[in-house]
Amino acid sequence: MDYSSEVARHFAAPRQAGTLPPGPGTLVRGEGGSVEQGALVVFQARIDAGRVVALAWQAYGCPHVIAACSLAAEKLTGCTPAELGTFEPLCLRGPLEVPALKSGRLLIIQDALRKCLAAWDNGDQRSPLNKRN
Amino acid sequence: MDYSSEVARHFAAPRQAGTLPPGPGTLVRGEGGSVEQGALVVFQARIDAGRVVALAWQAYGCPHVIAACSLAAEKLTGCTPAELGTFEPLCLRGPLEVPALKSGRLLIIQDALRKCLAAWDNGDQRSPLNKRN
Amino acid sequence: MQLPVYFDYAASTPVDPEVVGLMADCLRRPELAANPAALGHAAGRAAQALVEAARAQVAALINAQPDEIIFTSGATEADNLAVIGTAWFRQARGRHLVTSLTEHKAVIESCRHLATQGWRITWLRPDAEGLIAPAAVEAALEPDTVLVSLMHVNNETGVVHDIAAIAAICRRHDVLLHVDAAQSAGRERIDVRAGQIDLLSLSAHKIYGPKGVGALFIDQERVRRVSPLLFGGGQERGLRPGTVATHQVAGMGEAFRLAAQRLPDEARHVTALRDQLWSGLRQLPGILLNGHAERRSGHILNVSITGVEGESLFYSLADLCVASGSACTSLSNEASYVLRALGRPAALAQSSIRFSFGRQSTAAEVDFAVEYVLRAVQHLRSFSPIDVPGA
Amino acid sequence: MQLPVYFDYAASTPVDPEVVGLMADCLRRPELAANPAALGHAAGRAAQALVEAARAQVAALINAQPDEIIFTSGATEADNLAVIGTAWFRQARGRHLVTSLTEHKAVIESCRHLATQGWRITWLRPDAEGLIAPAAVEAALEPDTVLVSLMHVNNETGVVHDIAAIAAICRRHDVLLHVDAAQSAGRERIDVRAGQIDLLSLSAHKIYGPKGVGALFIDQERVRRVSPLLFGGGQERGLRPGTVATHQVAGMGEAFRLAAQRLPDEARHVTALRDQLWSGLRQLPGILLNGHAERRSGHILNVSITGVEGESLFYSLADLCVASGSACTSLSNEASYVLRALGRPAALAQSSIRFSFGRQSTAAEVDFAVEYVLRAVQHLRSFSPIDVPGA
Ligand SMILES: Cc1ncc(COP(=O)(O)O)c(C=O)c1O
Ligand SMILES: Cc1ncc(COP(=O)(O)O)c(C=O)c1O
Repeated sequence: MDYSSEVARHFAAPRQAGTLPPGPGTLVRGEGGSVEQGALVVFQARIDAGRVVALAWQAYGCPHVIAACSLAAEKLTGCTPAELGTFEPLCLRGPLEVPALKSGRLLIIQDALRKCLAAWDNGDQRSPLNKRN
Repeated sequence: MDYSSEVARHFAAPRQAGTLPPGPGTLVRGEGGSVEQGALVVFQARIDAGRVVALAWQAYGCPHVIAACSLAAEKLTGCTPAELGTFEPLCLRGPLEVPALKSGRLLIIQDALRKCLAAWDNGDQRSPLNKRN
Repeated sequence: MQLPVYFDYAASTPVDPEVVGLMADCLRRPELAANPAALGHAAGRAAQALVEAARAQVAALINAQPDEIIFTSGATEADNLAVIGTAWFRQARGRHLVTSLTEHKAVIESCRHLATQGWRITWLRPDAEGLIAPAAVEAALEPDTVLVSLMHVNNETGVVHDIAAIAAICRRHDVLLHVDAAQSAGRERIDVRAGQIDLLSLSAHKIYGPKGVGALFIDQERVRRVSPLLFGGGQERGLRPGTVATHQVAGMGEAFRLAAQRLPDEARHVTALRDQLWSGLRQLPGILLNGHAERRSGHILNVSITGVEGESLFYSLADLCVASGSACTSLSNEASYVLRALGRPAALAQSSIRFSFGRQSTAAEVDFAVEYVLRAVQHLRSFSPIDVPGA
Repeated sequence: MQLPVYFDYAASTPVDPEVVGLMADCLRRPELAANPAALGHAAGRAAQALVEAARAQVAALINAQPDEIIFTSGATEADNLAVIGTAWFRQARGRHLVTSLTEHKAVIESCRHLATQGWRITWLRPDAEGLIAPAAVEAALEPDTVLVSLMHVNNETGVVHDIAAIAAICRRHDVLLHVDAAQSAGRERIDVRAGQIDLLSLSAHKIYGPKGVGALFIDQERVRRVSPLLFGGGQERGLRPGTVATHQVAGMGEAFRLAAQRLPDEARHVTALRDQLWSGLRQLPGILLNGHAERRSGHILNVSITGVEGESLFYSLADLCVASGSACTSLSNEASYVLRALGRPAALAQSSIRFSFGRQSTAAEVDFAVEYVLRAVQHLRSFSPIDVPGA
């Protein structure tokens, strides 16, 4: 498997990885995929004054998935909550040079982001920060 | 195929090979085998005063056959005509180190010698010296 | 230390310098260039003599007779010839074979091919530590079983099967036993006579010989013949046609000669390195040893690491030449079927690393590997959503 | 002059020094020691890159695409894969094959094996000069013919078959054509595209490469797949499992690269020597040329000598490494079946000598051979009972 230098960069120093500390605004959470499927991603978003003021992610997955989380988090910070739902992760294929065979994996990022939006829409403010087993 | 040094010696310098010139006594001839069988030998014997005074042979055959003709001719020169018929060519196996698989070929020498004796017994004195096609 | 560090001796070994020297000599000398089947002339016989000397060397390592050794293009072909060749030759006696789920693909795919041709295959499943119980072999035998094919040392986990006990059962039931010894020859002692083995596959490149040459031992008394899979000029007693590659078999012979000499030292060397590696890596929370803890050959250590994904794990280990259970790094597209057969879930099978050691491996390399793996796993876990107790 | 003189280049050639250099380098460099299927690490990828470069070089010699080349253990295996693999893969389409009585044993025995499995084989007989008429191929085609397998240059007589005409017929009838080019690759120009060849067998050791490696060209459009004969780890697109021997295929690639460069000069060189030999030998009464006088490749001269027995003839030629039609000098136990198929009686087939020439052959060697053969025949005829007109 070959990885682009952009993937390599994100993998070595992922941006906004981890969890968000407690703070002002609303913290929502969404996940996509599963260990059994080979990739599991969790996004957290802090929404304040109609903006996603902070975004963090955790991922179990291949380098493409990890780089995609890193790049998506970077791109989406500052967006509106609605944009979490309309974000098209396939747009990351180009910058990251994700091979066609793997592009399906990016869709789990969409799932996680949409679940963040749904949580926001539901007024769900309990953010389960604890990791899963 | 390995050949003993005795075979090599006879092959390089066969003894009594060729045909006998006209001369005193009775000239008889006998052949054994055929080209199709892979070996053809012709023996000529000059018999004078109850003795084989000269013996010559020609052979188309493998080195073992050629060496066996050479050795048989040498051994039998001076024998009685009857001994041409009783000669046991398998006795050449030892001195020439003929492998078991090939020992059957020596029997065509017996055939040729017995035909010489038969020709003598028949009083056949025409010796067809000309080669075959 | 040269990077990347080579820890993939179970996949292939560098050719021993003495073997290279002999092979280069053999390739260079025009008087050895002839076809070893050209017995009619001196040059052919000189090549043939080299081939026969090599056959004796290969036979010696396993206590066989030289004429029981058939040279092949590798252990894959030897496995095929043993399994398919025996099945065809003995089909009148029966069409049932016993093998295991953790054999090399060469045996597994040969059996699967036979299954498409009407043979019945019993696939034994190892226990969680990778071992096949001899009693399970006995239970699998049927009246029309013609062959049991089980490997000596597993190429992924390094576990050593109890071939002696299995062989005794096969003899008792008059069933032939084929053993794939590609990983064990030259590393574990093998005696086909004492061990009652009927067919045994060998590879040169696993033990510092050249790639592309192997051999099948065929017990002359018990087996005598198998059906050839390839047809041609009658070489190798009609069982394996094609011009015998003089330099290749000569290289294999020399490698096997050296292996016989060096076996005890080498086994000690790799076992020490493996133990050093394991005692370093086992500090890592959530690391699991794959395969039995004691019944294992010294040159392989296989671990799974929980909570990190296989492909990323493997990608993080770019400075190590190791084998992984991760699908995308091998020709096949599945997670290690061997670890799956041991009951590991797909994710753990994928997050496995096989380290394998050899003559050139050093303690410094192992120290480096320990630190390097710990660091990589720490990085991956730093953004993993999966909680590993103790991490 | 070094005795014995080597005139057996059609059986095997010495490995070119440049090829030996490359192979030795490949064997010696630890960073190329990895298994080329270990794509997960840098060492494996380095080995793989060598393999792919070699694949491109082999493809280039015959104007194929690299991915149409499957590496095998030699032309014998390539022939088996082409004939048996095609037959099995296309058995639903039909179970009839066309081949000739003068093919290499690898094709003949593959067809005989298929015959035992229910296939029908049409065995074309060549004319007295060893040629198969394209019209005879056409006449042999049946509605269920799936493959025609005919060689390019015959290994015993050197005659060159009219593959272009035969290929045109096969295309017209939509039947696949396999060509055994073991003797012609690197000696005659081959273009599988222009020549409309569907499968083509190659061997390295016939053209200054190593023994034990060959290749099968499989046209991607027309053939796509054949059934594999060996089963295992999925190497070579699943058609030929087993660890690819990096040094061997690299050696083959280099040998083919050199062959492409040197072909015209080399053809001139061997043709001149062959003509020199024949003009010297034809003085001998009762000598017969085997095979067509013009449609022949430059590197082989095959003659029969009447009135002398084959084994003794051959024994007299101990200072020449030549091939003979005599049974006892080869692995098979029959007089040359190729010459028999041309209508030569057994005795003449046995009293045949095949001289074959190569890069290192010289005019002085040929002069020596002429005198040496004349002397040997004279000696044998001095005590032969068979009259040869003129002798
Ligand atoms: C256990 C086992 N059997 C068979 C093989 C196949 O060996 P080869 O590469 O010589 O075909 C291997 C290695 O790939 C192996 O580890
Ligand atoms: C025409 C022909 N086909 C096939 C072969 C077999 O080649 P290999 O020795 O590579 O198996 C040979 C040589 O023996 C040959 O001359």
